[in-house]
Amino acid sequence: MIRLLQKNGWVLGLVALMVLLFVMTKVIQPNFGASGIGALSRAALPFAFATAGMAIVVIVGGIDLSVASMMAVAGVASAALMHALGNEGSLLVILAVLALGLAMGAINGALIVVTKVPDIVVTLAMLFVWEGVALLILSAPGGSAAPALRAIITGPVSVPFLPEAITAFIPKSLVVLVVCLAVVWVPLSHSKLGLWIYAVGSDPLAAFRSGVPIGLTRIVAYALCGLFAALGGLSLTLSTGIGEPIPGPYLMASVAAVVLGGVVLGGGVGGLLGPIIAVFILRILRMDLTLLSVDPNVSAIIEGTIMAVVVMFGGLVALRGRRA
Amino acid sequence: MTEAQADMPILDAVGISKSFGAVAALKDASLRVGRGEIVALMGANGAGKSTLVKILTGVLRRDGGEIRINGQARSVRNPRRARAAGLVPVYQEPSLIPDLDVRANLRLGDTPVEPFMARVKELGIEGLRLDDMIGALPLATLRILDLARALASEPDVLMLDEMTAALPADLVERVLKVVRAEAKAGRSVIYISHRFNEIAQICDRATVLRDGHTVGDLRIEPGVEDRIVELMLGQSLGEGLRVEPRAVARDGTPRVRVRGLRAGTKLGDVSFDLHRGEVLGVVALEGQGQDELFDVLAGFRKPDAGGFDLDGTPARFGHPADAIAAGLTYVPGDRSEGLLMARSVRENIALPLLARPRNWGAIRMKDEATRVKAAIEKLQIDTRAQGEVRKLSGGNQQKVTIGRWVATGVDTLLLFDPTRGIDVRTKRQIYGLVRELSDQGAAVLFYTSELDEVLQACDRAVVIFNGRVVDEIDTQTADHQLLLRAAYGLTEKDRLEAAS
Amino acid sequence: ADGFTIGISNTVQGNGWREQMVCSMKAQALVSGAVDGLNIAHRNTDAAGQLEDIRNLIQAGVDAIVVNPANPDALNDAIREATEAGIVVVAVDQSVSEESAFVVSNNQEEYAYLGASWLFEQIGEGSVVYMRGAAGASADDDRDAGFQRALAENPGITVVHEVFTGWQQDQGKQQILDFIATGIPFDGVWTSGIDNVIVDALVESDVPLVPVVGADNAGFVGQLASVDGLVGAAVSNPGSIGGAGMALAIQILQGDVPEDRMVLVDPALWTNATEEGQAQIAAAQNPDLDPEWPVSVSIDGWTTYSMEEIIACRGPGE
Amino acid sequence: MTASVTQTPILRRVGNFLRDNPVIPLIVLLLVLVAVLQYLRPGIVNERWIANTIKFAIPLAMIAACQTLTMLTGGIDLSAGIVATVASFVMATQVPLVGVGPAIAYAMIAAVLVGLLNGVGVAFFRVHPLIMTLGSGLIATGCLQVYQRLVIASGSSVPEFLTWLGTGRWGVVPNAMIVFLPFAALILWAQSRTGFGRLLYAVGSNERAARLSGVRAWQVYLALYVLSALIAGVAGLLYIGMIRTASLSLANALMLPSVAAAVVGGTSIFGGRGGYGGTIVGALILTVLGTLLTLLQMPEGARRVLFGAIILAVTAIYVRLTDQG
Ligand SMILES: Nc1ncnc2c1ncn2[C@@H]1O[C@H](COP(=O)(O)OP(=O)(O)OP(=O)(O)O)[C@@H](O)[C@H]1O
Ligand SMILES: Nc1ncnc2c1ncn2[C@@H]1O[C@H](COP(=O)(O)OP(=O)(O)OP(=O)(O)O)[C@@H](O)[C@H]1O
Ligand SMILES: [Mg+2]
Ligand SMILES: [Mg+2]
Repeated sequence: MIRLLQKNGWVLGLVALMVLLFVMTKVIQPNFGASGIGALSRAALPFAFATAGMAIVVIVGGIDLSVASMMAVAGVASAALMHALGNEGSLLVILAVLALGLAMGAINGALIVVTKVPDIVVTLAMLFVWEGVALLILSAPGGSAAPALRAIITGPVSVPFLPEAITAFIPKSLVVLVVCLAVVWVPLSHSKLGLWIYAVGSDPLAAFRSGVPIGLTRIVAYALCGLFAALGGLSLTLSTGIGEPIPGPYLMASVAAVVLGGVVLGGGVGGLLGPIIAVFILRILRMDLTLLSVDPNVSAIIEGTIMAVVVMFGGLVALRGRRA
Repeated sequence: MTEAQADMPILDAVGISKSFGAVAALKDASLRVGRGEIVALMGANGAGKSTLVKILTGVLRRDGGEIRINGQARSVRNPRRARAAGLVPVYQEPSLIPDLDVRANLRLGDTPVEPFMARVKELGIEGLRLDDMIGALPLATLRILDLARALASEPDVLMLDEMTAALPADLVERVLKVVRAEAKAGRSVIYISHRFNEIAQICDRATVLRDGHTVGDLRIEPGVEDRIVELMLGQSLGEGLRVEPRAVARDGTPRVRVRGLRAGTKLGDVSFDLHRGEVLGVVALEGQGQDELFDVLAGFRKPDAGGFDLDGTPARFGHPADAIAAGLTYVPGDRSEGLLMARSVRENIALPLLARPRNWGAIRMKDEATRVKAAIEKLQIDTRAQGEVRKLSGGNQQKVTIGRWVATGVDTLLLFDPTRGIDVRTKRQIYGLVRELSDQGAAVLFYTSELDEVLQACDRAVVIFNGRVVDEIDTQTADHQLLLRAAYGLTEKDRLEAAS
Repeated sequence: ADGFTIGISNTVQGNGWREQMVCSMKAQALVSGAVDGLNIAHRNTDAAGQLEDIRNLIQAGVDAIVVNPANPDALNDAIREATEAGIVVVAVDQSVSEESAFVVSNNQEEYAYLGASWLFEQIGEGSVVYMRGAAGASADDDRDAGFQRALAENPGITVVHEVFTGWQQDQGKQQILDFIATGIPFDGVWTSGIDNVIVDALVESDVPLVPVVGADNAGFVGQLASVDGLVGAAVSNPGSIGGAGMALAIQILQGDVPEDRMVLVDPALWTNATEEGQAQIAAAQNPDLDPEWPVSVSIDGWTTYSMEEIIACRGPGE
Repeated sequence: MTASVTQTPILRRVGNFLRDNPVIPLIVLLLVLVAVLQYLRPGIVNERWIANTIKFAIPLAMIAACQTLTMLTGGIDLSAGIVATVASFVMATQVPLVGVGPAIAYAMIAAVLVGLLNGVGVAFFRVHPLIMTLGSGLIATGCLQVYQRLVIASGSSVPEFLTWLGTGRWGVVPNAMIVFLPFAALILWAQSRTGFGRLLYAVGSNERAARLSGVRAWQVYLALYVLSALIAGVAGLLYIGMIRTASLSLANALMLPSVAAAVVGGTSIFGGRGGYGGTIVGALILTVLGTLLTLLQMPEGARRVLFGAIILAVTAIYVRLTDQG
């Protein structure tokens, strides 16, 4: 019971923090409104996908250092494919890129299970491999995004019967994010497979004894991480209109958001909601630092300090929990 | 059902063998269980009981032998297959996932919820909610949940590995009742326990393992206990094993005086004295508070009430380092808890010498080598594989945990079940060593889960039952029967009263 | 005062060239007297991160945004959103394809072409080592186009070794040392700005000093003046292009909109092979400057701050 | 499990030998790589190349020492590269202001501050070292950026002796060996023959067992992370002597390779296993691998794929050979 409260407590605390930051934003910039929310959610999109993927592998007890590189592969692959196929091939491109992501993740997972080399080492090596693959696909930024697809994440939604005053505050990119996460995570977390992921992360031995196929579960978790990385890469291509072979800053950002979001490094604890909220918190923070025109160098210090302090606080809570 | 089918054992394991590296846990183990039968699987610590259960339930793969279910040879390759074949275990350690709630744990093994909850009630746990997190529940509850989960899946053969070890007496009664009822309803049960009274209450037969061999198969009837013990140990509980009893002078200030100690839910109120030059045994069933007692004395936890004096001065430890500084050294029963498995014998033995920052500098290698060599010789540690402790046999590993303190010099030794999984010869070496150390003036507190060790290694014993000291035993006059009764809280006084 | 607020967006942090660029923007804003405050988004990120920063600057309600784009095509949406909101957008260093933005750009293709042509003519016939920037970066791609154009015009030249330095000094140095060790002869080195370590490596290895082309970084320009026997050329790639962009932004805000939306600042080449070049190099020397900073701290006709003001690196309101 | 049963005795004996001498297969691998290089580019393996390779491997090996030591306790130090950068930058920019001696002292103080921050977070707040050192690295980067604005006008200078150390060579021996040889000897000696070194293994392989023996783990962690920062600081000074240009990102690029060097060298990321000997060879392997890939005429992408694949293959074989699985 106490644990349950504690777990939800963390997410609730994050939500409160996010609301506080929104209020602060409104105070700093009274004009902040629909377009600001749209900008925010579009900026959060690739971070949120990277974080979702990372959260799943951390829950299963691992870590994936290659997440940003896989995003780059998916980004350039989708840009190159869309360049070749244009608007008509959109659906095909999406399916192909998602399959590519699943395959990359599954390869990571299979290598971990088969070689018995620790996750962190395998994915470190794969970081270089996927980075190289991205460069082999496009040696310089290029390709293009199908306009039809770009429209998916641009602007607010239009819902019949709802006044525009309301729909203006619901950016399409947010809807896309929620739908993608929900389509994968909601069924998963209610399925046997979702349970397996938590069980393996929590206690592999007990999970094995309860009949969980450990190796398979790990591979699936990594494949899902690859899937989300592909979504992240796709969202990069759609928002920039091109594919960039150099991985962006998504690895460290996703690890930070996952930990801030209440997922314990080591596995078994946490969900996707906390990390996604943490992503938004970090993005709003970034925005507020810009709105306040804080010295850019100071803002790096602020971001680092907030990360360290929040995690230290989490460490304290965990320590007290352990003592009790 | 034809006559032949009724006779056919539901489970028949023949000639099972299993080695872990150099350790042969099982050599030639056989076990036969008939329908509706409750079979006790008996054997000394380390005889291979748990290993056999793990093989039968697909957690471990056997090296050799055959498993027949309903007369058909089956490979039980993993837990899922075992479950499908009707073999359902409750392991010695809780096997629920700590970070999931009860409901999720049930779903993991496809356990139906309604029957499970009914079982939980029947077994005496009130107020369990399906959204309780496993990690927040007490150990005894977890054992019951493990059992309820196993029962709810309607197994053909239920395997209970020291199911009752961590349970309070009332829950034990419930468990025994339920198990008996299950057998009546036609299920078979394999029951592992070190408690003879439980065996006598519910079991039909006992299969005895010794050093990985099945050495006997007996019907449970009055007076069979002695025979079982003889089979378990390979010799009768006779003179051969006994170290000569001795009288120890206990005068002056005690080295350790424990006063009204309370810690956690189990250790209620314990007081006793431990003198220099004596080996004081602690007699207790599983879970009577002995873990907490040792934890407090070793500096792992603080007492909730009461305390202890060292040489007449009150002491209080915040860290094991404090205990060590005060001369109290602790040897855990679980070797994996005390050893650096991947490091060498030498590093393990020398570890305490380096703990304090002032010893962080250069190691005097010659000096260290001499000390380590002396400890190795004294304990006769087999050093053929000393590069990594995990390659040593269990007994030799245990010697290393003790040897560590021999190298630093022993003042007061806290031995918690130090002979777990150790062969008979090694055990005797350890008794001899303990005796020798106490002769040199050390005070030794000795808890063992094997009652007869108390007679062989200790000068005196206190009996802890339900978190309290209920009796004190003079090992020169006591016998096995008396210890056994005492351990169950039936003290000498009670017996005399009953007799009169 | 009713001055302007101007936003700055930059995606590479911890690199002397970019630091100089930001300082020149600050200094220009300060000396213009027309700017109240700067709003600087300056961090290591990708094009998507820069989109975020530009949109945040739009939210902050700045009057103009000076941006060093991560990519010519990737930012178009955000730039259009900005100009539609009435914000003046000036891209510096690299151009952007969005028509509503103004561009003050270093001509990267020309940069490579100029240096490479000088090198190839200097050598006449022979082989060169081609040390590129970061694989996958668009500036590197542009420079490659210029290099290849020069190569095509000089059939006597072959590329004996092509490698990416990642614009990192240690990598560049190790790579050239490795190549020297192969014993394969080469007659010149073209570098994409990782230059002084290459000269160091040649000197340390006791091999004949071949002509080296680099950028106008303080360290390399110093070497051109002081290292015996070194023939080389520094191609200017001024970080002060940022100051020029700032000046243009202020000028537009003040109502003076230029006819051309695109200003290309063509690079200059200084070589110590000619007396004229030696004089330019001597004039450009500045031992106080951080060796990673380009020596061309100002751009004639655009920036109006003094050397002290850019080194002070202070913007309005600081 | 089944694999070990089916092994033939000879294989097992070889396996045992390698397990007891885990550096040997690594050295063999290194020699193989060098041979491949010599085959592809005949004549490259000469005195000068060997000296250069060692020269570049030294800073990497020193930063990798930070990883090795922290990994022995089951941690990692992702701030090491940044600390090296901070130390080198502070030193180079302070030299014109306060002179060489004080400048080096300031550099080391800056390094130690980051180490202390890491140590406190890991020892007392039990923050996962990965996160703690990541956060402290971010903070240090920010501080460095603020700092550089204060000193931009004073220029920078790399002391003569550091340049001599970083760039000179004596035959196949680079001058940096004067620092590295004693350093490596010290670490190799300390890891097995000092109390502190032994405690790193002890805490990493079983913290509870170490506690039981009277070890206060926080003391070990605190000292370890400060030591790691000191090593990184020294590596930074040596490195700037080699590159001769102060930069805000000088040694950051050594971060991932340093982790790779420790891992390739056989140190377990879970703690309690490995040692610095393997790491030194690992750093050499990575350096030679870098050369090999640089000199291979192939697309940059293919180089990186090969780099990652080789690291993974080496580690996988190594885990098999030494039976860590
Ligand atoms: N004792 C153990 N403790 C923890 N994990 C184990 C143990 N034994 C095996 N495992 C791991 O559990 C996973 C599954 O084991 P196993 O190979 O028995 O199942 P499986 O191959 O999926 O079963 P099947 O092929 O019959 O469907 C493997 O990754 C294996 O390494
Ligand atoms: N994973 C393992 N690796 C190495 N040895 C093992 C392993 N598991 C068990 N053993 C050894 O096998 C032997 C049998 O162990 P097992 O757990 O079956 O004994 P047991 O009869 O259940 O004893 P207890 O009464 O203490 O529970 C012991 O010597 C033990 O040390
Ligand atoms: Mg037992
Ligand atoms: Mg057992």
